[in-house]
Amino acid sequence: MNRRRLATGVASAILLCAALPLSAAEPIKIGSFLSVTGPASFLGDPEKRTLELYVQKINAAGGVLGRKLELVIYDDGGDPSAARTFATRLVESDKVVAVVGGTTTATSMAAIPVFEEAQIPFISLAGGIEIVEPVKPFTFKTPHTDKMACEKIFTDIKKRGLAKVGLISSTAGFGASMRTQCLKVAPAHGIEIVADERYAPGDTDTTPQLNKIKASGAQAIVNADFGQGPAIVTRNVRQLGLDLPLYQSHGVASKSFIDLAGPAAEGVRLPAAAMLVAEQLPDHDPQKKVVLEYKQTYESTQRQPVSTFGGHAYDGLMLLVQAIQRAGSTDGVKIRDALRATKGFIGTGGVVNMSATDHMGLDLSAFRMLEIRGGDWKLLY
Amino acid sequence: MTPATRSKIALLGTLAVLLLVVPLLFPSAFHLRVAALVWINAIAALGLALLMGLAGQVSLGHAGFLAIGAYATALGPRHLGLDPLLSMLAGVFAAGILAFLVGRPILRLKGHYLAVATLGLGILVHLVVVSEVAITGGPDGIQVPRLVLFGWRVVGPEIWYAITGVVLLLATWIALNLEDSSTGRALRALHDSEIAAAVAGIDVARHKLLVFVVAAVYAALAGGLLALLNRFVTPDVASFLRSIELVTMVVIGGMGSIAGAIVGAALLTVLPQLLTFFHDYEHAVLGLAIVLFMVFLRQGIVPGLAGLFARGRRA
Amino acid sequence: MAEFLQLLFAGLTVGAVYALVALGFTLIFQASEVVNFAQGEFVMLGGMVTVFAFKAGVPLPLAALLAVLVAVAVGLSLHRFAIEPAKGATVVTLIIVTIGASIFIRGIAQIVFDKQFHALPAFSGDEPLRLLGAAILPQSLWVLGGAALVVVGLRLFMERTLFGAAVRATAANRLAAELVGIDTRRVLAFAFGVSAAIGALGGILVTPVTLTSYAVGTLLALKGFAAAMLGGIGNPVGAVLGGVLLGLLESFAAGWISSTYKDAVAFVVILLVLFALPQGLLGRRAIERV
Amino acid sequence: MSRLRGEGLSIAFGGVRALDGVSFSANAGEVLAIIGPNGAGKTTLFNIVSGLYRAQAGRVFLDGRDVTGLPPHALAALGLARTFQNLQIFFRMSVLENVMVGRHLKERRRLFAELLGLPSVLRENRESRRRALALLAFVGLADRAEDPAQSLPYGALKRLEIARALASEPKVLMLDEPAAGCNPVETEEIDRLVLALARAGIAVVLVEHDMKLVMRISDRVLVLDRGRVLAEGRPQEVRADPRVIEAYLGRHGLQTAHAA
Repeated sequence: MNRRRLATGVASAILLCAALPLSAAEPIKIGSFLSVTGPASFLGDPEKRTLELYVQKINAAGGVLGRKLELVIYDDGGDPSAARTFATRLVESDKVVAVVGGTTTATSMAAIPVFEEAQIPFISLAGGIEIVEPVKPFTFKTPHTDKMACEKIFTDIKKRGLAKVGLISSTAGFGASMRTQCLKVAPAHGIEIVADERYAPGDTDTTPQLNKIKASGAQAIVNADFGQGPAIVTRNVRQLGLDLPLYQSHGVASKSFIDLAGPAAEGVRLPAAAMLVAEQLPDHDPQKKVVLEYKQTYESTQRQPVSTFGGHAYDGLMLLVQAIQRAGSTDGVKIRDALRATKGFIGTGGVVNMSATDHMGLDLSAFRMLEIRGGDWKLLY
Repeated sequence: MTPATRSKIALLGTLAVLLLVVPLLFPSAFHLRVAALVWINAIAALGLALLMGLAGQVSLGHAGFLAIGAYATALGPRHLGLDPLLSMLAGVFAAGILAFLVGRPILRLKGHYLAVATLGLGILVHLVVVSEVAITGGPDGIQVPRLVLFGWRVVGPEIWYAITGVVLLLATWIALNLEDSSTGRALRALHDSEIAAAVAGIDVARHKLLVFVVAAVYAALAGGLLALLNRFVTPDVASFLRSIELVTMVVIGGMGSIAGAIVGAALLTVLPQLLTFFHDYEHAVLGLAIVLFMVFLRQGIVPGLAGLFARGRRA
Repeated sequence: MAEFLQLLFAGLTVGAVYALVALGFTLIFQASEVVNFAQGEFVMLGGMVTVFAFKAGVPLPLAALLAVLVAVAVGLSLHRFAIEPAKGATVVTLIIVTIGASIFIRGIAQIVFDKQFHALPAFSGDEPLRLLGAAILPQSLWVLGGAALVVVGLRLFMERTLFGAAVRATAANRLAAELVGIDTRRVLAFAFGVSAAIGALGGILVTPVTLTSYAVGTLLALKGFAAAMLGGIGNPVGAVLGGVLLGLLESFAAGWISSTYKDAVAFVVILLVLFALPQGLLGRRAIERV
Repeated sequence: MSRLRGEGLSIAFGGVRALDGVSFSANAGEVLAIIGPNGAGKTTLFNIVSGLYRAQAGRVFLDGRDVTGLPPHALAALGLARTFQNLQIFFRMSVLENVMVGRHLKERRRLFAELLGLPSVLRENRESRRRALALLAFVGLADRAEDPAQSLPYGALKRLEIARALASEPKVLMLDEPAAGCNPVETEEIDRLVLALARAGIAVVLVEHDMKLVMRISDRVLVLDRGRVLAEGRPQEVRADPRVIEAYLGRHGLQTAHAA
């Protein structure tokens, strides 16, 4: 009895996930795989909320090409192998026309071959430069790269007349990848990395590492990480009374960082997308309208502070929708061609100008330099 | 024919039929990929089942060996210009050597102490692949070149389904042979009483080491296949959670049961795909399912169901 | 000197949390031989419930009390609905049960709460105390003091109360305890309840320093388990010693050897200790009788 | 000739001298019984001789060769086999497999052949089965061969251990309380087994509390008391030794023993 119930349960569940035949005049299926749980859930969660929110809004406004959008989201838990399985499932079982997703560089890289082979446009939401360099025919990305963040920070440090930098990064994906990029571009900016300290994700105390940075004669500290790490590093820096300029990365992309770090966050600088300072943008700034709208929509419906991660998903979805409209088709190659022809798209991350050789389309101007003052972001330039 | 031989033929036969039938029932590339992942996980779980189920030695760091196989397959071509297949075999060999070297001191420990020592071993491997970015690519992972055999590009889900299926069949056959041999009996004996086994002339330390090496080799083989299938490796293969997942496969399927390891691997690989239906509740349901399975079939699925079946027949 | 003190305090603070988790492991292990991998989830619940109650306007002490009660309720349910029904299963099976339970608790927590990180205000301000050039957070002292109180209180309870004696008797010999009329089921339920409370308390104390989220439990369970084994499982003093040592090892390894490989240093030391003392630092040496 | 010999064996546990300069020897084809009150050190002596404990002083010789400190499996390879007071059965295995484990040393083990299930391994398995079945028949358990070992009653498990010990074709067999917990019929069965083994040229050393059994089957008796040898000799001599009776039964039992 028990056994039979188990068997029928499993069988029906398998049937559920098996592909159902598609009939004509169906909604346009857009796929996504995100790290909604696991170590990168901090990123994946707002991405998922954003996609669901805006697909709903687009459908309420009549859909795309007169058809509704249907969103299929899978949670890869941050595991690249799972990401690849879900990518296969999106292509083979769900028959999606395009994919917006891939929270981390690792999950994106694992999934890319599947989409390339199936000729399905894929807009990644991860930072790693290797996603679009070298350019792959069907792969795009919306976030700024780590390399850009390093360059922006180093430029600012140089401007202050400093040169010796203590680097402290997480060993997890985001931090490790940014560390590599920073080490690579430092010499070109006349920056000397005098300390290169690391900590593991989940570490709750970084004073030993910061002590070493203190002893190294660094003139500024750069921290590459997202989530809880930057808040802890920021608090520890103040705790140790280290009176050095502290730079965070664009991984610190939400107001919650200021809440977590508390008063210690005063004076911290970071490169970030315009969204964090939506209200402070000058009225003539082309991004102002877009970011304000997104911010208000997100915060009023989700009851949590907006983050640039959700913004990446917004940009990805909008880029795709506009491309489908321009292409007037759901054919993979046509959408790809339309995506590639994107010019002057205004997103939360910046103004996007794609080309056959640039599948990200952002430049350094997309990053703003912010400083935390009085418990809020202050736009420097 | 002895009972052991009979059950050996029954299991291998069932597995062979399954290998042939699955592609007919589920021909999509997605289903074949999931099936290939089941076969790969089953290979790793089989090795662990020999270590845990047969010999009663726990390993909470088995993903470390999985990672050695996977990374060897990626690193050989990248840094040494080796053929991926050759690199994979080298990785399997390296995992065996590592197991041999660290096995002797570690396996002197018993029970939970053995668990924490193997846990440490797994974490060390994970740390190395995460930290040595210049060699391993770090957390963002590393690409694995496509396998080319005699000028034939090994590509496509059907092909990988077949390859992994055949390797699993061989791995199962070997595991069954080991179980029903002098060495296998010695392992089962030391599981129950190390003292009685030693007094019966069994070199306990040597046999533990041997099965540890075999389990490491199985895991590394599975890791290599995973790398070739995904054509991409990240440190997640070495993570603590992956080790726990492997142990759960063995226990949920039924410790000491070769068939159980395969069933457990199938369950834990397919379940997450089925649970996407529950959206946000996926993890809660997965956790609940594990608890319920263990509470109601505490010996594991295969021995548990066999017991229910036998009782039903007697009644 | 300043650097040494800094590393020492960093290690002690982290170590105190490991010690509390290890203590939770030990209590349950003593009563049942179960290694409860859901132990880290109690720490998570302690932090998260306090944060959410506090944000909802509940005063901090009340929020903390609520968190402890929630964790205890979860601990007792874990015993009642997962451990008790699986009674008689092998040790490994029970471990898998607790792992399943921890996935379940985490799965529920991510729905009930959220996936963001959260902080609590420090109990006595954020201004560090200066001691011979080292900067020490007042909250670290709370953590250390709280942990010490828990350890001492537990010890007194075990030695001075009848129920404590019953727990010790069950730990020493379950069968004999049952024969003299001790309800070992209640002892085990009690062990789960107290472990949950200790874990939750740790979570509350440490959240102002380390922040918390629905996912912090896994890593703590892993470190706490390692600490308990380093000290010698089944020995409360060993658990505390193991926890503090692990924290110090990580801190000094990060400060003096390599921050990249600090966890590796910690585990290599644990391996070496176990090779020399296969029962951990203070574990009982078992003589097998035949 | 002496098969097994102990010289001045001593061991202490936490300050308590469990054995203090114990010497003994057992000859081929002979049954040596070791008796003594509880805590006399009988099982400790067994554990030292079979390599489970390491003596702090003294030497053990097997066939004249010094084997002191060798691990149990090495001693087994030299022809030593034993059973246990607290049963050490492989409960996860069948009755037959338990005995097959005893054949371990006699099996040619080549790992690769085993992994590939080569015909030579299958032959080896068949041979082990055949021999194990014969031994089960010898101890009267042939009809339970395929049953799980845990399904056997206590007395049968005792005989199963003997069968397993015999499977290694030992020169010296040490039995730790073979008749404990057995009913009279089972005891008689053990009686028959031990004598048959001694007749086959095996040196049998046994620890036993059942005095009737000891008197019936042993050629010589060694009496231990509080870790020392109290007396040694033929059963009749030892039985008449007042020191033994006193140690064994207390002053009180003196008359009872004489009456018997």
